[in-house]
Amino acid sequence: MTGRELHWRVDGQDVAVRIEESSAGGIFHIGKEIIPFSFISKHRHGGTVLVKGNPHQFYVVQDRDSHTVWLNGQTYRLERTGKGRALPATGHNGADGSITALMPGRILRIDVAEGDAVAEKQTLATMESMKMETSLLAPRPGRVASIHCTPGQVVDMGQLLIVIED
Amino acid sequence: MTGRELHWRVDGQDVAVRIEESSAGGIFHIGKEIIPFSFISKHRHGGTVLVKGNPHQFYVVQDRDSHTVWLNGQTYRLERTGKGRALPATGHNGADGSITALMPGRILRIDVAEGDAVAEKQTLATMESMKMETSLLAPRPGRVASIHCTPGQVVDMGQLLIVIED
Amino acid sequence: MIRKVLIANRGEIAVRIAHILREMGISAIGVFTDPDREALHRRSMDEAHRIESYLDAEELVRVARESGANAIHPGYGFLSESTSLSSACENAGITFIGPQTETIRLMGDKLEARRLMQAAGVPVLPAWASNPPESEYPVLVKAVGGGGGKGMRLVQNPSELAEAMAAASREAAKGFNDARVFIEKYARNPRHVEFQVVGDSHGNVMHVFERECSIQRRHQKIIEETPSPALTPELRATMGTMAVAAAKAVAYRGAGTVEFILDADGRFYFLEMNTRLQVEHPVTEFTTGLDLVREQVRIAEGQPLSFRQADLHQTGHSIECRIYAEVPEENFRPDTGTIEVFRPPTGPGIRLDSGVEEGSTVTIDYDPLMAKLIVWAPTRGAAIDRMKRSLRDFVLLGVRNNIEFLGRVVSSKDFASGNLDTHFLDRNSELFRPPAGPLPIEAILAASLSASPVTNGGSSSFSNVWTSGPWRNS
Amino acid sequence: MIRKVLIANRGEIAVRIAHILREMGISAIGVFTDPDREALHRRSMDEAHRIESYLDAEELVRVARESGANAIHPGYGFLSESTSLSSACENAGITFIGPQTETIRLMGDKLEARRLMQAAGVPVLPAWASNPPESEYPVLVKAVGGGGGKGMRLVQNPSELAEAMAAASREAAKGFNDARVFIEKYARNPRHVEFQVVGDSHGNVMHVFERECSIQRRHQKIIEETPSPALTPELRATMGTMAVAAAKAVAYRGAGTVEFILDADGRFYFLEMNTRLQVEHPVTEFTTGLDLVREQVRIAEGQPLSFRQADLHQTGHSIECRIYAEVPEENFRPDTGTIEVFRPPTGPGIRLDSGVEEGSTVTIDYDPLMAKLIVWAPTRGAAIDRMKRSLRDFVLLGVRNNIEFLGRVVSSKDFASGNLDTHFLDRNSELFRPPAGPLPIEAILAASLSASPVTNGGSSSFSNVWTSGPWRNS
Repeated sequence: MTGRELHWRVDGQDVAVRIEESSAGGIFHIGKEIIPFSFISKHRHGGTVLVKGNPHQFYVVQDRDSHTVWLNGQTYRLERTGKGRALPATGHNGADGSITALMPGRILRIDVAEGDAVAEKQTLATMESMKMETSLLAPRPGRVASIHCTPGQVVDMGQLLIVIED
Repeated sequence: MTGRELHWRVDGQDVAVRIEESSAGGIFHIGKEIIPFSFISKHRHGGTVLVKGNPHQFYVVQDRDSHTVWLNGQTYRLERTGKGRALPATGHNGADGSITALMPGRILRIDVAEGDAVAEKQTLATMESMKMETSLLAPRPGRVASIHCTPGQVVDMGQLLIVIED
Repeated sequence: MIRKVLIANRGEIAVRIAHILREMGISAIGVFTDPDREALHRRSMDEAHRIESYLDAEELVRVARESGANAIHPGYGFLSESTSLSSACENAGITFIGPQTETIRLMGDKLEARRLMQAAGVPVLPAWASNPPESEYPVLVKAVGGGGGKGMRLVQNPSELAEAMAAASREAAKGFNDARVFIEKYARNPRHVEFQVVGDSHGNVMHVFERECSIQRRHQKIIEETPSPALTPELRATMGTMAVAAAKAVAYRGAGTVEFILDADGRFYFLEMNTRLQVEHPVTEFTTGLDLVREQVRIAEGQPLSFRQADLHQTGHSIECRIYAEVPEENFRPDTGTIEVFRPPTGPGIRLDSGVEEGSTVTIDYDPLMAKLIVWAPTRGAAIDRMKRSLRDFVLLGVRNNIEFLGRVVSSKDFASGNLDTHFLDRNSELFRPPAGPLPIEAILAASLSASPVTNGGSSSFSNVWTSGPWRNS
Repeated sequence: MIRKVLIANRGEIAVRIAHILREMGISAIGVFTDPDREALHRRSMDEAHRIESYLDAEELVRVARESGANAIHPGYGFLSESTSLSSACENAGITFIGPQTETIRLMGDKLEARRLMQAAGVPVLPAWASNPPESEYPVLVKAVGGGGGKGMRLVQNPSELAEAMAAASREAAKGFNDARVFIEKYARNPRHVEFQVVGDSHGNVMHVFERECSIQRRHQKIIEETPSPALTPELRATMGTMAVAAAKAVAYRGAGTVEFILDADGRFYFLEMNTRLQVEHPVTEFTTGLDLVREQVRIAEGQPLSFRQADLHQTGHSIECRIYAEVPEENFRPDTGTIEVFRPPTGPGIRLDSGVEEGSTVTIDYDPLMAKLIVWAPTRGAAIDRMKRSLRDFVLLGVRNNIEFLGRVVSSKDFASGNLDTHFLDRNSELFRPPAGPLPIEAILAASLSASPVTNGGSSSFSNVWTSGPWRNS
C-alpha cells in the first residue's frame, strides 16, 4: 500500500488528488469524494479498473508532465502541475480515521473493541478477499470510536468498517 | 560496449558464443566465425538486426533458460546452459588483441604507431560513423603489432584495423 | 425488439458477437468466470458479470434478468446445443437466439435425427441396432446422444463388436447421460462437407452454401474453407437442396449447419445437424457478404429473412485457420502462458476474430482456441497464397501455438491440389516435423542479444538489453 | 514476366504493395531514406536498400538494376505522376508499373487534358485564358501543371483577377516549374466523385465504379466511400461511360482515376485524371473483389484484363478513414513521436493498411498518413456503424492523431444522411470540438495511476506503477 498526492490541471483549474494503491486496487480521493477502485487487469500501458461496479479500460502514455489517457474510446490530456510526493504507508483510509474495505470480501476477525486505545499499525481486523487474508491496520495511534462490521459479514468495496479517533 | 559469453544447447550440442554489443551494433563470435552486426531497430521484444547486409527481424521471449526466437516467420527454441557472465568492457575486439571496426565508417586519426607500447583503454584511433566520433581503445596493455588502416580510409564493418600483442 | 443481449460464452466468439451487437446498437452483456477475470471478452462488452460457470443455465438466465437483457446468445459449445438454456430462456420469457428447444432435442438424438432425415429423403449411412451383416464391416459404434468423437468406436470385425458396444455405452453414459449406442457403416477417408442453413419463423429455409472442413485433428477441425474443391455446381445444388430438406424437416429457425460426409465417388450422407453458430462461420460470411450473427438476431426478433435463395451467391474463396494454444509437434498438447507479443497480419482480404491480445493469459480452464485467421481472395490459389503470407507475418509469442504448423499444412502439395479428407494429417505426417536444416546463426544471435547476463532463475524482460548508452567505444 | 519489383515508395502503400507481391510469389524490393531507417515498410520487404531520396528517379532505377528488379511500382505521390521515373525506366529497360510516359505527360497538363476530354465528349467546366465574362464570377485561377491546391486562387470579381493570376503564376513556377495558369468556372459546394478505371495494352478499358471523396481538409481527402450516396444507377452508368471515354482518349494502360465534380443538380465535370493507384483504392477493392495492385502487375506484364465490364459488380458498401498523425482540433497541425500503444480493431469487414506498428516513430520528414482503416458492410448504414465501432476500439497513443475526430465525423447527422460536399467540414465546425462535459473522474484516476511519484523531468515508463507486491495492508 503506497500513497501519493498529485496535482492536475483540469479545465484551467488545479485539482489535487490522493491515491492509496496496492497491486489489487486502492482508494482514490478527489475533492470530497472517496472512490474505491480495484484492478481487473494491468499491463505496461494501462489496464482495466473497476470503479463503482463499472469496468473502465484505459491506456496512458506520459511525456514529461503531459499524460494522455485513452478511456473507453475517448482520449483525454492532463497536465501534471505540483510535484507529487510519495507518502508513508497508511491504512485503507483517509486522514479522517475511517477504515474502509479495499475490496469486496468477508470479515474474518475483529481484534479490537469500541473504546480500545490502538497504536499505529496495530491490527484492527482481518478480512478475506480473493482468497487472500488481509489485515486492516490502524493508520495512526488513537481510540476505536465505532465498529461497523461483524465477523463473518460480507462487505462491499469501500464499505465503512471501523472509525478511529484521536 | 559490453561483452558476454553465453552457452546454448543446439541440436543436443553445447554452443559457446561471445557477444560484444553497444546500442548500435556489435560483434558476434560463434565457433570460429566473427560476425559483425548492427541494429536497424530495437523494441522491447526484439528488433531488426543487419547481418552480412541482410536484415533479420526477430522477436524473443524468455522463460527462465528457455528462449523462443521468432526470426523471419520461423520460430526456434533455444536452451541456455552454462551461466552467462558479464565481461569487463573491452574494445571492438576479441581476446586476441585485434581491433576491428564495429560499424562501417571513416578513419579520422590514428594515434599510435607500430611498435608503440599502449596502456589499457588508451586511444588507438578515432573513426567517424553515423555522424558520431568513436574512439578505438586498447582492450589491454601491450604493444601495437600492426596497423591495417590509414587516416581518411573508409572501412567496412568488421574490418581489421589494429592488432595489439602482449 | 432485441435491445440487450447476454452473451453466454467466452473467447473469440463472445468478442465477435459483441462487435456486431454494438454495431447494431444493441447492448452486449458479458459473463466471465474467475479464470476469465482478465479476459479480452470481458472487456469487449458494454457490461460484464461474474458467474460460476458457463454451463449453468439457471445462473445465466438469472444474470440476464438482473441485467435487463431480453435475449441470450449462446455462441457455440457450452450450452448452445443443450436444451437446458433454451428451455430456461423460454420459462423466463427471454428470447433464446437459436432454434426451438424441440429442434435442439431432436437433432441431439442421433437416432431420432436419422429417422427424420430418412423420412425427408436425405441420404443417411446404413445403420443397425446390433449385429450388422459381416460384409458391412468395418463399422462405427456411435453414441445416440454423442458428439465430438466421444462414445465412438471403430470395429473391424464382428468378434470385436460386443466389447466395443459395451465400452462405447459406458463412455456415452458418463459423457452424455445416455447409454444408448448404435452401429453405422464406416466411410473410409471421407470428406467432411457441411452446409450452412438459415430459417426464419415464417417458414423460409435456405442454404448459404458449403464449407469444407476435412482437415481435422482428433475429430476437431483446424482449417476450413469455402467453396469446397470437391463440389461441382451440380453436386453443390443437390447437396444444398438436401440440406434445406433436412432443415425443413424440423422447421428450422435460426442459423444451423447440416454436416455431410462425402466419399470419393461423390456420394454423400447426412452426419448430423449443429443447431447453432459454427466456429467456421466466417468463411461463409466472407464469400457471401452475409453476417450470420446479425441474421440470427433478426430471425430471433421474428423478422423474415431479407433475401431469397436466388439472391445468395458465392464470390471468391475463403479459408479459416484456427490459432490454437497447442503444440502440434508434441501430439497437440495444449500450452498455457501469457502472450508477450501479438502482431497479427494486416492488409487486404484478412479478418481476425480474436479472443486474446498482447498481454492476455491462456489458462488450462477452457478450449485452447485463441483466435481465427480468415482470408479471402478471388481464387482458391490466391487465398492459399494470402493465408501463407498472413501466417508467416503473424507473430504470437509467449504461448506455444500452431501457426507454423498451419503454415506447413497450407503450403503442402496435397492441400494445394485440394486433395483433402479427414485423414489428411495422418497421410501427411511430415507436416509435424519443422523444416530440417541447422539453426540459423541469426537465431542464436537474437537469443544471445535477449539473454540476461546472468541467469537468475526467473523470467526476465528483454528491455534490459537495450539500456546501454549511445554507441561509444569505452 | 515480372519476378522482382522495386517499390519506389514508403509507408502504408509500400507495405500494401509488398503484401500482394509476396502473395503473388514476386520479390518485393524496398527503398528507404535515413529518416525511414527503422520504418515498417523497410522490414516488410524481401530486401531493402538505402537511398537518398524517394524523388530521385535515376537513383531508384540504379537501385532497381543493381538489385535485379525488372519492374518498378511507384505507389502514389512521389514520382508516381512524374514522367521522370517512367521515362528513366523505359531507358533502362525496366517495366514501369503504370501508364505510358506520354499519358502521364498529357494528363499532367491541365489544359491539354481539358482539350482531350472535350474532344472525347467528356464534360468540362467553362474555362478561359483571361478575362471571363463578369457573369461567370466567381472563378478559379489554376496552374496548368498543378495539383493539390497549389497555384490555385478563388477570384470573386474581375478587379482581383490580374493580381490573383500573377500570384498563382509565381506559385506555379516555383512549385511545378511551369508558370502557366488558366481560369475555370468555380463550382460551389460540389461533391468530389471519382471513377476507378483500368485499361490493358490490348485496348480494353473499363471502369470499376465510383468513389465519393467529398470529405476533405485542405484539399486532401480524409474519408472516402463507395458507392456514392449521390449516384442513381442511371447517373452512375453515364458517369462510368464518360470515365471510360476519358481513359480511352489517352489509350489508358494500368489503373487510373478520373475525377469529377458533381453539383447538386446532378451535372458533372471532368476535374483531372490521376495516372496512378489512388490512396482510397481499398474501398473499390472491398466492394468489387478486385485487387487493383494485382491487376496493375498483370497489365504491366502485357496480360489482357481477365474480366469484362459486365463482370464487375458493386456489392455492399465500403468506407475508408485515413489515420493521420495530426491534431484536427489545432488546425490539423501534424504531430510526431513514437507510437507507444497500437491496438487496431478486429472482427468482420475490417481491413487495416498500415505503415506503422507499435514502436514506430513518426517524423516530420514525410506525409503524416500512418494507416488506413477500411470497413465493409452490406449497407451504408451498417458500414457507418462498423466504422464508428472500429474507430472507438482503435487505440493509438504516443502520437496525436485524428481517430476521434473521424469518429465524430462519421457519427454526425450530415454524414449519416449522405449530405456530403467538399465544404462538409466548414459547415460542420462543431466536429472540431471534443464533446463537452467534465473530464471523467476515471480519466483522472487513470492518469494518477500512471504518474510517477516524483516528476523527474523526463518521460517515464508506466510499469513502475505495478511494482507493488501482492495486496497487503501494511
